[in-house]
Amino acid sequence: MNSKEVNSQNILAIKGLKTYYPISRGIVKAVDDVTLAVSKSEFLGLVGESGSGKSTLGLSILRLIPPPGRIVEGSILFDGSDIIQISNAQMRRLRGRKISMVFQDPMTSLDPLMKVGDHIVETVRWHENITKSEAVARAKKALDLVGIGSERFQDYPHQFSGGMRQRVMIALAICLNSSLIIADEPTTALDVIVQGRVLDLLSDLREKYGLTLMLITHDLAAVIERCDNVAVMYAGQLVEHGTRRQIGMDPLHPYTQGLLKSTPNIRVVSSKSSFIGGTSPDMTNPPRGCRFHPRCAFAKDTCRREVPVLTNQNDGRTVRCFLYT
Amino acid sequence: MNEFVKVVSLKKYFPVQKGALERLASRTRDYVRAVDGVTFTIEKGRVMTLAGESGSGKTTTGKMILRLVEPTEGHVFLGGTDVASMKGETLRKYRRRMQMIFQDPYASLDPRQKIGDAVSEPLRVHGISNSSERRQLAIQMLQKVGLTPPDDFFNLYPRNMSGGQRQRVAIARAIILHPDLVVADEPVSMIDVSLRASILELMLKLKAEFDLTYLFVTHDLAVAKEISDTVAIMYMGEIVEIASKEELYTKPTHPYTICLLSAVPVPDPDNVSHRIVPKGEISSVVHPPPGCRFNPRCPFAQAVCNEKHPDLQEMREGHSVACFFPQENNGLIDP
Amino acid sequence: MRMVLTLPTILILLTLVFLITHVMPGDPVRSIAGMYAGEKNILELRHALGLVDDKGNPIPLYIQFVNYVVKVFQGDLGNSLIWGKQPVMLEVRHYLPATIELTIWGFLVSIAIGLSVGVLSAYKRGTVIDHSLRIYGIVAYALFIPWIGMLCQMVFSVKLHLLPVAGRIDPGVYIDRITGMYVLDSILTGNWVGFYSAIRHLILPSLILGIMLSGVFSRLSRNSMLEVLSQDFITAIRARGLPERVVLKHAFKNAFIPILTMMGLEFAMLLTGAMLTETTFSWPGMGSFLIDRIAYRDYNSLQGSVVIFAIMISVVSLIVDVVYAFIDPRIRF
Amino acid sequence: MTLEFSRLFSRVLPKGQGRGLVIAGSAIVGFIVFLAIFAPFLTAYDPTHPAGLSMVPPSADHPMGTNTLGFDLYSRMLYGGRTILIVVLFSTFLSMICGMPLGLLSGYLGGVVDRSLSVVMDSIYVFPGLILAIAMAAVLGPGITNAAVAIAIVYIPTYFRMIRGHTLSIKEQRYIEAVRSIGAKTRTILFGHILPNILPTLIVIFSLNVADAILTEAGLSFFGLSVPAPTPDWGYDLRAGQPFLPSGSWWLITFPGLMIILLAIGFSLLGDGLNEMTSP
Repeated sequence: MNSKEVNSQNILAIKGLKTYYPISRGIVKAVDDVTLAVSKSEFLGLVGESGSGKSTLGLSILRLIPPPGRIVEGSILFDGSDIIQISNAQMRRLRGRKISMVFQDPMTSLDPLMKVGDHIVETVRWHENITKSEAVARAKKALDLVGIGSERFQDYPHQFSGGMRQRVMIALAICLNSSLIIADEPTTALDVIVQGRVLDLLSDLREKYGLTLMLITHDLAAVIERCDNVAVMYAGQLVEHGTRRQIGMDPLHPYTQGLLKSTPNIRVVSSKSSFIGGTSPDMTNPPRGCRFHPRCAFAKDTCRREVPVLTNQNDGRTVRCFLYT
Repeated sequence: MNEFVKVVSLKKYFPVQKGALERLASRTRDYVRAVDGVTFTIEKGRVMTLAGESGSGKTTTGKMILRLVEPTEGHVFLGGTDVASMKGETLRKYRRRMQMIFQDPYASLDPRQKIGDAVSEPLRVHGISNSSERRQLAIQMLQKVGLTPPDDFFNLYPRNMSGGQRQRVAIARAIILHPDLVVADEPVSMIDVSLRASILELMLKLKAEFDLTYLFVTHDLAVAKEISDTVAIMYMGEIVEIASKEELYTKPTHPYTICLLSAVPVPDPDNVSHRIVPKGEISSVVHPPPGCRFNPRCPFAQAVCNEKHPDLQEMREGHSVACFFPQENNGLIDP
Repeated sequence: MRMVLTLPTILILLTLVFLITHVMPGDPVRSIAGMYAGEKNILELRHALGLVDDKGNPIPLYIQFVNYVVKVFQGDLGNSLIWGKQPVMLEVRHYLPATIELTIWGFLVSIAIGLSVGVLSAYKRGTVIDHSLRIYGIVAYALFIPWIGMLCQMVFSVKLHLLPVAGRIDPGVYIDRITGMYVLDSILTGNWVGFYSAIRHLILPSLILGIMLSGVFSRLSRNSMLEVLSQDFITAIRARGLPERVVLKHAFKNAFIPILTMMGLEFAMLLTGAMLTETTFSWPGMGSFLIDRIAYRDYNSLQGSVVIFAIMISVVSLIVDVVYAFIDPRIRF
Repeated sequence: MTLEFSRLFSRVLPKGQGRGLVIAGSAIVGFIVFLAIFAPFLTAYDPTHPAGLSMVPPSADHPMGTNTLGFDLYSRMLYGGRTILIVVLFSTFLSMICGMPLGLLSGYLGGVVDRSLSVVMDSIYVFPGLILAIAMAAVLGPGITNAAVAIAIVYIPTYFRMIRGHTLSIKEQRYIEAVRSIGAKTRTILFGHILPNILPTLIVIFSLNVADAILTEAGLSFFGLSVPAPTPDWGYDLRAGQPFLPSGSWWLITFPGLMIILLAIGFSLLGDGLNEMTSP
């Protein structure tokens, strides 16, 4: 699959996106010039460590950046129209109906005072003009689909385990047949077996309904295992974007290489993972030039002075590094 | 066999909090069996890992060994002395021989204490040397954990440091007393992936230098693989399988271990996972199922599993499993 | 659950009241009766206070205490020491409805103003509106009721003659007593002249009491709303495209729980305020009763009214707990 | 504590949310404290002796007028500030000294001690403060010490609850467990780690509590249960002016009340501002 190609298949095309947060000490450039596309029924893994801006990117797509943070530049084409330009009311019609989001902590993402079924009914009825009983039927169907069972319609969130609550969140995301689901660390708070099952559920839903998923996570292994394409972010910028095979077998960017080597593989017992020297970037004061240069083994003078741009490679992937220009 | 650390049938039951009316209605107290009879040994200078999901009792076990949680029952022998029966001042003094590294480096350092004071505090608490010597020792220790130049770090507050640096401070603080045993509770789970190996490497370096013994507590089998000599898998307060690292990762035999290992994602696009998924969700820890605690979820369970409780039995040298139908040659891992 | 604590709370407050009046330094009897009272009067007084038995022998302190508690639970608060020596309970029945009427109206005003100010303030966090509303909250709470009450009396009653200066009802207007709460009674009896008069007398005291307490509610509800608005599920609701009024509805329901759990304390503040309001506006309620009797060193009335306040607080706490359990599905009895 | 204060000021005052509140609060409080301290230099009149005709409206000679006995109201306001500040500060210190250690121990030790102390404290806490103070002051009789004690008892539970709650939450923090794990004594944990982390909150509570205690003192004084007359006291003067309200002697009530609420607002602003600074 060709990842960078911008074509009519693309459901989402982000171009030159910049999202900044002003704080007392300056400006945090949480997302700084990201260009990325997702095509229909694709599973895109967006990988990054703390401070990489991956969550901010996800919230930017829904225009849910908490003030005073805001999108300062760029475009986000969704189904052909730029959602940065549309009105708030139009944006609300998109949220939950066309683009849905699943959050990291399932324990706090549901209103504790509302029955889980009513969460779905409320959402469905706001977006579609249907009767209460139709909405209830829809909610029950969605609960069945995610493997919770419609009989738990009347239960409150606290009666569910973390994994089950994440299923409720997924039911909420799919109940209106959203064309794009953004999942921000949906399994981080869950145990490993439950993680696998939640991801299995998302794969099933793709088989059945052609779901498109942007999976935001810090877990490179999970993304290589589950996604078609992988985008890697570092310090607010996209550094590499390619297929799972390209990223998992032969990463180009030194950061991707380092991250892959840092990710342990339990199938190879004798191997030892390594680490990238230095410390995580300080986002209020990111390094000049290439943001990765202080930790990079291949850093040259150019890297310290100039900012590399994303370039297309012959094999279809994009990389932001002077080694490949 | 060298049994430097010996834990014998350690138990921790927490009473269940109930509503007022419930308490009136029933006289009996319910207990969460957080840890229910855990036995193992660690040889001097080795790294033993307790691995399991949340609620398996792994952290409680680690804390009971350090007496940060009072055991309900059982013994912990450290170099032949029973730590579990120690009291008051004896225990407090003995604490210098066993130390802990905590999970969250953002929470485990006092926000109002300077780094240098935090590292030298254990010496002060145990009345070791005078204050200028303590400062010297602390600076040496900061150097050893890679916080250089140490004089700069000495006067910083935790809020001025990154997670990785804080965890190094926590390690320095734990090691400065030259303890015999160090319990490390998920020491890298809050650290960025690209920095994890550096912390693990540091821990191993210090182990060699100070002749330490580690009990490593984690939910992450991939991380456990990086540092352990022996790995014990816990489920609902019990150890279900214990083996050397090589054995456990290549020849897991307990169905739960197999499920757990097969669920761990592998960063290799060519890897084909045969995922074995247990049924349902974890059972109630207040009213555990009869027989084997894993039987309601086990893909290989038979009638006997619901009737009798399997004890941990040695299959071969250094590999024990608590299962009536251990699954060998399960084809999970290609040799 | 707090429910179980209602009984101990009353007991502890009884003990406190007992300690205050029996163990504090000084001889209350001497100070009540005056330096030159005859021995016979003193003995009578000691008996009335439960300090000596029928024969005049001193009763040990702990037995005094037990007698006192038993009597309170039988509904006997002793007899007043002055003016016909009526049972305190009888007097309470006369004064209590006025206090309840005032606090209910004051409470409604404070909830209406306080919650809207707090919610708006939290929703507009950091804006000029927020800052001004927060200053309102601080100032409203610091408004010393007698002062603002007197200023209002001066402006609205003395100067503008819009509202009565004080009291509960105009002279010459009678309302048949059913509950003792004039507004309710006048409606029940269809007495519209009485109703008009009662409402006019209520306006200033209840507004002033309500505004003072709205300072507390606005602060509480702002903090509580801010806390809820920062939670993930609020972002999740927005991410589902639901409009802001639905977001606010969810936020408010959740924010209301901590406000509700503190209602016992809020009620105590309300009573404190009511006490000052009553004395400022000559409102014949428990507060005025207490202050009047203190002037005459009527210890039994003092003790009795404090006990009544304690019981009121406990009853309110109990009601709050029951309501709380109904609203929050996470709470079970 | 002064160290803590100056650290707070230097760290957050240049910017941040609570800055305006703290500045406004300090200005008001500072102004009234100044008036109280330098009262003898600011007025020539004795607040407890007639200084002229009675019931004189504000004039150049008597900027706030005189009362029924011909006392100069301006001098009574200045000296009255002394009374209320002394009673309130004395009483809040007293409640802090009793409430804080109890809260610290109760929160740290837990168990039966904690449960019984909490029940007792909670019961007093939910009781209307002014009514409790009135009952006690009525039995104790008027006087600065008695008023202070009556108010102090009302606020002990405030400190107890706040400090206990804070101790509980800090006790659950990992760093306390970490300190315990290195073998530190209870004393070290309580005074070396828990107390320093409570101090900023304590300052906030103190400030807010003073604001509340001012209103309680004013209430006691209004009912004539604080210091005995003719000692100048704002609440008492306010009450004394009430009968002359219909005759239009507005100055008798305006100034005492204004002083009370100014001082209360000052401490509230200060406390709120500090609160904002310490909990970002």
